[in-house]
Amino acid sequence: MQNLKKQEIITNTKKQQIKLSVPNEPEYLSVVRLTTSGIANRVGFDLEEIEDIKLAVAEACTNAMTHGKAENGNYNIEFTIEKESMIIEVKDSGKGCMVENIRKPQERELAEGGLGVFIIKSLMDKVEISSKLGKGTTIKMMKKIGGK
Amino acid sequence: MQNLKKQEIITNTKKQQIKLSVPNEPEYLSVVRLTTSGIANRVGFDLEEIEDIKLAVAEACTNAMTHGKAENGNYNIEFTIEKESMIIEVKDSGKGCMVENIRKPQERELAEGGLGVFIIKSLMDKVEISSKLGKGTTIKMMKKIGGK
Amino acid sequence: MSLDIKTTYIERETVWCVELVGEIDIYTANKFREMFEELYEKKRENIEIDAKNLDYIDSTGLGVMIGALKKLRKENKKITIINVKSNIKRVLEITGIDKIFIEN
Amino acid sequence: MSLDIKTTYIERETVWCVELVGEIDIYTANKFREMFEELYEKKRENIEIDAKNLDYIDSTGLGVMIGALKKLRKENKKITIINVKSNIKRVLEITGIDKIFIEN
Ligand SMILES: Nc1ncnc2c1ncn2[C@@H]1O[C@H](COP(=O)(O)OP(=O)(O)O)[C@@H](O)[C@H]1O
Ligand SMILES: Nc1ncnc2c1ncn2[C@@H]1O[C@H](COP(=O)(O)OP(=O)(O)O)[C@@H](O)[C@H]1O
Repeated sequence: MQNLKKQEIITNTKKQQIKLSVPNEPEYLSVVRLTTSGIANRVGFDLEEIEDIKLAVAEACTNAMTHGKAENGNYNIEFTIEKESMIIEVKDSGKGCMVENIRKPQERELAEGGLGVFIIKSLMDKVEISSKLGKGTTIKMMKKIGGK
Repeated sequence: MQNLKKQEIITNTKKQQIKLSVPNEPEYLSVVRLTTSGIANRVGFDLEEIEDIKLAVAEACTNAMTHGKAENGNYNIEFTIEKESMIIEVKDSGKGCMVENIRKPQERELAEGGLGVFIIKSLMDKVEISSKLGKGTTIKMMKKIGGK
Repeated sequence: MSLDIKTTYIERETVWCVELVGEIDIYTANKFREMFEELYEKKRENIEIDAKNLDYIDSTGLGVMIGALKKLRKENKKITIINVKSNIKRVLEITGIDKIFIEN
Repeated sequence: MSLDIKTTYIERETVWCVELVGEIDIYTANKFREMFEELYEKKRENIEIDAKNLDYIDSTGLGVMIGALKKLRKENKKITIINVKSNIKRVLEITGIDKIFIEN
């Protein structure tokens, strides 16, 4: 017990990472959502925030599967838990895209696509997309802990 | 849709892997259980089998944390989904052990420890432990799909 | 972690009632799309979606709904959603889609 | 994903009633162990664990219970568990621990 207490103190000062590698198959997206909810809950987000994070991560994973389509058949999600925020990176090694061409959806247009990135940006506190044509895409998003 | 159907057929013939890397901290064990349940459910195990797999994986992870204590602070879980079985490997890069010294617990002894490996072996269809002193331990376990 | 759909045509009100149970994502979206196609073939009428037991929808699911609405609008029909849970309401509001599907 | 414990001493039956809600694993086992230590300090009496709302226990939790029982046995007291869920019953049976904690 003495030992555990000590460990807990160390824990709180260093950042922790959970990594998940998932096949490029729609059927496993529910597993990603479950894992994401579990981590967000553990970190201390409230129910509404957990829903937000879950949806944002799922949108990024859907893009990794549909646009990225990595050759090796898996994409990666990294959760980094810091003192005041959680950072999530969804990485594929797929075909990439021109980030500057991603546009905000136009309300009047009734577009069937183009909502994913917009939803991610709306739900998270900070979002960065980096992509290299032919090399893959990383969507990095941050949510503040106790940010309300 | 045509495309998706095609993809599904390919999917069923190749094996799929989900990998999870988790900090050596007790607080994240519930995340591992949640992920494990989600995968087992997706693969088609029934409720009782899901409970078995969840407990077996958690026991192996507890060992990785308490006995393994990997330096880099994370241990790894790999789920391999094959046509007729799921294989789960829990790997740490910790201090290792002499596998031949792991004994079945003696019922009359009321021992506080030594139950973990016994539980894993009771719940799974096949279990292999490999370990190298100073290099770490891997517990590999298999459960048949529709094995009842 | 799956999607169940129950559809009923209500003769008196000339409306399709669609009850959704579960989650709509890229895995279950095909089933959702096929349901709209089926109703469209059978009877091109207004559709009312009861989302009482819908726990989750993402942009893939919203895309399917928008696609279905576009086709129906050409026939002067509409799609409405009722009994929306708070997390789903939030997505609808963020994307501005609530104005299209939720009646006041 | 957590553990709540409610303890009540029943004077008339000279027994501790312990209600467990949640999960016992390596993360929550300390709380479980401390509860036994506290009861032991207060009154060395029989303990009855109500597991109606206990969803999960692993070998770490079982180890804590066995440790507590060993101490109490020296005082001629015992620990029993009631209302055990099927998944937990299974673990108790596999390990033979049911014979120690579950009364027939
Ligand atoms: N992982 C990715 N790989 C390649 N391109 C991507 C990726 N994620 C997003 N994009 C690009 O950004 C665009 C907008 O994505 P999004 O807002 O999710 O809408 P949609 O997926 O419906 O097109 C996509 O059409 C695609 O060109
Ligand atoms: N990941 C591991 N690293 C090192 N040793 C291990 C590991 N897993 C199991 N062992 C060894 O096997 C023994 C039996 O493990 P177990 O049955 O889980 O009981 P306990 O953890 O209570 O000792 C441990 O005491 C330890 O010596």
